[in-house]
Amino acid sequence: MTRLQKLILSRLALGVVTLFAVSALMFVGIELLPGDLAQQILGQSATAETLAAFRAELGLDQPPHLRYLDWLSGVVQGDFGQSLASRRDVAELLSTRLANTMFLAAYAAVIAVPIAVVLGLLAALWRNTLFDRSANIGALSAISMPEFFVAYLLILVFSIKLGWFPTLARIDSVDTLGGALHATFLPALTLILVVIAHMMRMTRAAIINVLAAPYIEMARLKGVPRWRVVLRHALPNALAPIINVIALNLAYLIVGVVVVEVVFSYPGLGQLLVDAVASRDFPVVQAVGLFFAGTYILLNVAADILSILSNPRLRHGR
Amino acid sequence: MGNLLTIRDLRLEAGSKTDPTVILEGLDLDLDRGEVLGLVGESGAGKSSAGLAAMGFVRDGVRIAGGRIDFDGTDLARASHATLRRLHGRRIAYVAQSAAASFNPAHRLIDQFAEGPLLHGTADAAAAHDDARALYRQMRLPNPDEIGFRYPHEVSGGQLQRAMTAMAMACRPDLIIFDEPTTALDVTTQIEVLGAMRDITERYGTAAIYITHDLAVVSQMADRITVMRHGREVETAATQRMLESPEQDYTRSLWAVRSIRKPAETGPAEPLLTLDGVGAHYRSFKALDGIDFALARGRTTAVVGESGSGKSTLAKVIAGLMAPSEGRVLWDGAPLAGDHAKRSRAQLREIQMIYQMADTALNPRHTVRETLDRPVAFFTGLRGKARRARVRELMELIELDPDTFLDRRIPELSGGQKQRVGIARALAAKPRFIICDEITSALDQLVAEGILKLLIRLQKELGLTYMFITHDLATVEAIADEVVVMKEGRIVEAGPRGQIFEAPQQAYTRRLLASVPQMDAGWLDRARRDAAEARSAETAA
Amino acid sequence: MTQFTSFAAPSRRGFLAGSAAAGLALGMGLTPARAAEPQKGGTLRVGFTQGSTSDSLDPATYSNDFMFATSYAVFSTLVEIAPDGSAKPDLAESYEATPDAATWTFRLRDDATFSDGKTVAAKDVVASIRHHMGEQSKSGVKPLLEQIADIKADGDNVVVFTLKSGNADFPFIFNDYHLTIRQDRGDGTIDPDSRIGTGGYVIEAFEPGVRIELVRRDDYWKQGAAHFDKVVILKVGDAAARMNALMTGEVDLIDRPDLKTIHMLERNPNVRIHTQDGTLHYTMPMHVNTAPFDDVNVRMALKHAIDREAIVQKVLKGYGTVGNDHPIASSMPFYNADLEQHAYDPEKARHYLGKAGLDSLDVTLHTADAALNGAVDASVLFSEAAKAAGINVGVSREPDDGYWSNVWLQKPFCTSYWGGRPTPDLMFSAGYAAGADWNDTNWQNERFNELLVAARAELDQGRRAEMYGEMQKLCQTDGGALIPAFGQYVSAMNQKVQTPEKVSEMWDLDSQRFIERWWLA
Amino acid sequence: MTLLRTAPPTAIFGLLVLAATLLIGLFAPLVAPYGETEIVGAEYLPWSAEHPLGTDNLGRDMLSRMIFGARNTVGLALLTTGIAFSVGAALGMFAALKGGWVDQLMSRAVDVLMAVPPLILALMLLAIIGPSIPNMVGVIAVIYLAPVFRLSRAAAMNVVALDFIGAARLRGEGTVWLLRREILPNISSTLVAEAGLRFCFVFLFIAALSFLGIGIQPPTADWGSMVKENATLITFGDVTPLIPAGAIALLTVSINFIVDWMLHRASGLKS
Repeated sequence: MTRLQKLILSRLALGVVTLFAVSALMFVGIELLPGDLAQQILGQSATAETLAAFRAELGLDQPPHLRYLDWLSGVVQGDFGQSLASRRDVAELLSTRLANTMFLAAYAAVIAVPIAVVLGLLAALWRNTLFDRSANIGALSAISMPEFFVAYLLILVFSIKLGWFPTLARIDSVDTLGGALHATFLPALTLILVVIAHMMRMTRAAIINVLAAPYIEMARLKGVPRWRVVLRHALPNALAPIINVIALNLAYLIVGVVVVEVVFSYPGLGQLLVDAVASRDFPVVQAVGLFFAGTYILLNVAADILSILSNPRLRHGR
Repeated sequence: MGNLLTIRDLRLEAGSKTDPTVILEGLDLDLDRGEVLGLVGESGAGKSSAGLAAMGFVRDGVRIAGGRIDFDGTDLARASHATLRRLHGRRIAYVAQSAAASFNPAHRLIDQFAEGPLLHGTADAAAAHDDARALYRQMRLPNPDEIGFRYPHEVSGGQLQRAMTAMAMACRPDLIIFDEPTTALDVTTQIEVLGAMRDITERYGTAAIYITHDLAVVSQMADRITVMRHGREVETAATQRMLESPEQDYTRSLWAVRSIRKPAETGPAEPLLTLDGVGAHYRSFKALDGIDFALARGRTTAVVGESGSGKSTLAKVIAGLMAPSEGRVLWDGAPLAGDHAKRSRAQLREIQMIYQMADTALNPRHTVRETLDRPVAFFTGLRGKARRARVRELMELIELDPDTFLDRRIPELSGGQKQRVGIARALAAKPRFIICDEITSALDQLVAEGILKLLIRLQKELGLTYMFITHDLATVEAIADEVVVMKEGRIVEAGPRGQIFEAPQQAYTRRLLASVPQMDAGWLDRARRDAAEARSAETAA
Repeated sequence: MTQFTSFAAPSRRGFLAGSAAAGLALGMGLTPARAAEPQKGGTLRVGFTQGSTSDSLDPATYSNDFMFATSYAVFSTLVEIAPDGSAKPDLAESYEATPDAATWTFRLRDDATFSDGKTVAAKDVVASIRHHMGEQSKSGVKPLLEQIADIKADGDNVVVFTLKSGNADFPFIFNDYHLTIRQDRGDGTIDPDSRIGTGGYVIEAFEPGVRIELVRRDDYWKQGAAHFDKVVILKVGDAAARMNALMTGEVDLIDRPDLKTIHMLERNPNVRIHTQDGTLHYTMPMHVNTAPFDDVNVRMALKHAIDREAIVQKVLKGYGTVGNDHPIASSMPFYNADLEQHAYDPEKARHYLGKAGLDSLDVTLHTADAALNGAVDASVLFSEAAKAAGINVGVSREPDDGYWSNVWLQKPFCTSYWGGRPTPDLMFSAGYAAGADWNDTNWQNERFNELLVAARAELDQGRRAEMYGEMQKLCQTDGGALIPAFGQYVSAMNQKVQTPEKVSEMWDLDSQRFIERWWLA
Repeated sequence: MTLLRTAPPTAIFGLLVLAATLLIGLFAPLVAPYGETEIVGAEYLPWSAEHPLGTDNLGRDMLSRMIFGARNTVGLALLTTGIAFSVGAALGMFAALKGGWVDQLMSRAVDVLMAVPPLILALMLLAIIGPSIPNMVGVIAVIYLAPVFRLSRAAAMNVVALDFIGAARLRGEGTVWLLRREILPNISSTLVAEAGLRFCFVFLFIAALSFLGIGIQPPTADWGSMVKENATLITFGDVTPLIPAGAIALLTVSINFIVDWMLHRASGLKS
């Protein structure tokens, strides 16, 4: 297993390097953005004098590289600094949003992943049947509508017509888990509809791909029933691509949900990041950006490791 | 009328119902309990399809269009999936050509062994495991008690093939289909596997259909032989009769393959290419070690060895695809750069290579014309008419009709035609030296023979120098002037063909020679004895 | 003096009488008459368009409705603007000026207390105002306060402001949401993040850019105000989401409904649309010191080449009124109703072009929706209409971000807007006076500037009306600002939410004082 | 033609829809009853003879907008995917061919690019360079470059291992030849399949950008933005926004039918 451990370590190290690159990239990005926090907040009422004063207070008058290094030295000591705008600790600012984002992602994932995989398996099992085709078309139609539009449709049906679920996912206003699940059902459902298609298609493709292998024919010639061929002989060998696409979609559920957050005015990290970018609040942008990048990287590493574990050849390589 | 299996007038079709491609036509087979039937034929003869059909199984897109497959009272041609599932593995088992590909990489050998018995309810897990150990032992697998707990990739090809035979025996079937089970193996391993297979079928009185293109092999295994061609039966006879007095011409032509001989050129010849203490590494693993020998101008030198002997690495080094870690390669007496990128245009032109797998050696997206046109233009700089003429000339050299073939895409060619195009591509450069890397091992014998004859002719006409990389001693015997025997990256023995074949000095060489299947029924037993002795001799030496 | 104070600090009865009259006369209060007597109690849930995670309680940085409303609910100001547009003491009990209107004395109420029980003292006021003045201040109102020469506390509840020059409208300044009163830390400064205020509500929970929850103070010193027990403001950025929330009853009140679909929203029986004329107006400032805008005829040509009606209809969806190229809204004091209305008239435009010695004109209009949602559409409509007058208005779309820093005041011709100013003086001195920070037309009209100074110190209402009237004319005929339309403030609420007959029209939602002034049925 | 005869009904359907869309887009000015931005009547007119799909929020003819939308939407998507794939595939194949540190460097760079959430990346980049259409095309192309790079690199890896590449190298062929003539033809089917989906994602992405206020700017008609412009209507049960949304869905499904078929043929050729 040492080989595996080595691999994990090297991948994580690589991840850290990538993170630095990302943070630098984002910093440069924010520097390039027209206007700075002072201008954004003062808006039309800005005058040269007030701007200067504001910048001085925020330390924006320092040269960029100094600000970056300053920030970086803070981060390596685990201090993400304060929001320039609200003077709150970034860590504290993130914590609640982070929890919300994770909750919604988990909610959607727990439902979407199993459904997608099962549908994929069935589609592969009953390949080219009516079920396969309709599942495929349904999936495609689902991903071919803009997220916010799916959301509006769901709102129309479930809130306005039926009145079953709220249109504002006010997770802050509920205290029980049940309440939370109810309040955030529609955003979760939207996300589920968005991610399911991709995973399902990949699962199907991966399984069908493996079904061409000689050992599948061997299994059938041993008298193994079809469903068992798919589950026991095909699935284990198709895990790697499936795991990877799942990881990709999990990353999306955490990282890419800004639009859904806006529609349901759900206080997640996405809106925080968009706001922070709009107001040029770079410690916040950096922190959220790094978290997103980190999530993406970790999920990918995790996926690789799982795929390796799922494959005996790689698991204990010679 | 066989008392176990009777196939009558079987017809298999593929493709559209309206104009189907016929795979099998009017096939009749009979098999008694405990009898072994050999199915012989070239690729595309339909022998594999016949073997699978004997199980009532057809591959996707293929269908049984007529005839009966009567297995012990049930007509498999019309049996339901459920019925077939009950028979498969339980009473009819299958041993595939490539055990490496046919074992599920995700599960341990013994679990795959036990799957059948558990599904068919012939044994519980514990019993199945014990039985597995027993069969592994009978198949003479090394440490049979634990080998089952390994994953396929942890076991060598020869051992996997035996493990698969054991798996096929798991439910003690009445019939086993062996589909080219030893084709992928080295000759020395082949002997052991063949032996083990024969013993176990005899032991349990299991009937078998043994499918192969290798007559020598089948003559060791089968009681009767059926020769097939283009999905039809050519002739069937008891093994002895089939070997001694085949009736059909086609059968004779098959037998004849082993008869070509190029008159060996002996006597002195100045070296074209010299290897001087050449060694090569894959990371820490030493693939080549202290290789010294010279390739004589205008001669054919065969480099023989089993897989892992380093012969292909040697080819890479000479071609410049891999830089030697020590020693030098001299071309016309002048040192040759290790990396092809550092070699002169002239050197690149003069040293050409022909590859084992014609379908990966030629770009499947190109036409024959594109494939040849480029090197012609690249090396000779010819343009327009002259270039087109040269391309046609090349086609004639390799005996393919330009008008028919020039505009075909590579996938539309047969294996032999592809290999010829590969040769033409090499010739396009007007080379002096051609490396032939296992160029016939993927081809049927008749086709292979054609290629060999072609190469011999070209050598005469163009005064080429060949280096033949191969594991097939029949090929060596056919065309080599000089022979170099390799093992584990070293040269075991080198010399003129005559000397190596008539008076081999080294024990390994002897064993190698002894392993080449012969067409007399007693060969296998002899070979196994000799091999045993030879191995002990090697260990002694 | 008496006459003056009666204007500056009218008695309560006077104010009520006046407002009723105004209500009838001006025919405002488009909303049907409602239960006169406010009721206490209930929770008001509001969905707001604006509000950002970068919001903070520091009064110097308030930049969106979310914080304006919060500020007025949690803190209070010396002066508030009454629904009729006049200034009315709030934390101040009364104020009076010396005849030259250059020295102002504010007397604080003695019953006003902070939410921690302390009474409001003069030093608190001084510290609070100072927070927005001086070198290191980053406050948006800083320019407004530059007229102040000195502030000092006279005893515990008197504050005296000495101005650089007389200003009759000085009290109006203190309505500004920035200028809320905080506690003096003891060192003459305030703690900008402190939640202790003098308003009717205290903060229960505040998550910037998400929500704020306010509960009523039982010990609120002001009578007949702050009726809701609890107020929750949610930031709901997406228009559709806001309207859905209102229809499903998840909120009681939303601002800025989507004008595209408001007609459908209106069909919903338990939804009421509330509109109020405002002081908010689109402007297209031209730099009068840059060619070709340095020629007054070119300016007049452009002023006649724009189809104001079309903009009101298509961009404001009818929720607005045409502008007349001066910034004074009809709801503001001293509005000049006699001015002849500029209208779309290609012929006239050509005529002016001719006077400028041109037969065609090419100008570029820099715009972005940052300058007010719909500015781009307005610009497109403008350039369509102008073609008929042989004027080619090229529309150049600028990035929203940094628009105010990179385009406004920089480009010679762009789109902009002005939010409410309570008095002509504040409006003019902010954007039209020579040397004003935000004189976005670089307009320097001597007569105008004389009048501005004179009118500021003039105490006779009649004379002021004439002066401001003339100034509006000067703006219209000579000024550099093309002002096509005034926007209405539109909000939507369910039937429970009750509004007074007349609301203050300077900003949206009763000038963002709705939390204190509105109630639930 | 023989191709078409072998095509399954789904693929034929897909091809028909795609062809129709392309034609309509191509000849939009001829087909459309009114101009793209022309205001022809009151807002939200119901479906009628002269306005088959009614009018939109500014009183523009819905049908005409749809037709011009086809042109802009498909045009943009084509352009964007075109750039992303030509550049991404070239780089990917190059990395696979060169291997070693070149490959490492490029792959890591792509990792960084992919680690930043696409929408955020787009928001920032567009805020920096301004939300004009060319800029948007560029930005989305850059964002899609990363996955295309990965895909083509992976695919090319398998090809590079094959002997005919070795043969071409031994011949001393230059990089460009190896990429264009030897590798590209062998991974094209994989790329096409990916392109199918990406192509559709482009206008979804644009729609998302419009939603956040930085997509295609009015009055240009494009399906994604049209969904956005009229999206609020759906909450009142008005089907107007379903028209562009439906168009997108139809096109996506069609294109994927074609892609699936192509993949099937490609895999068929291999076996």
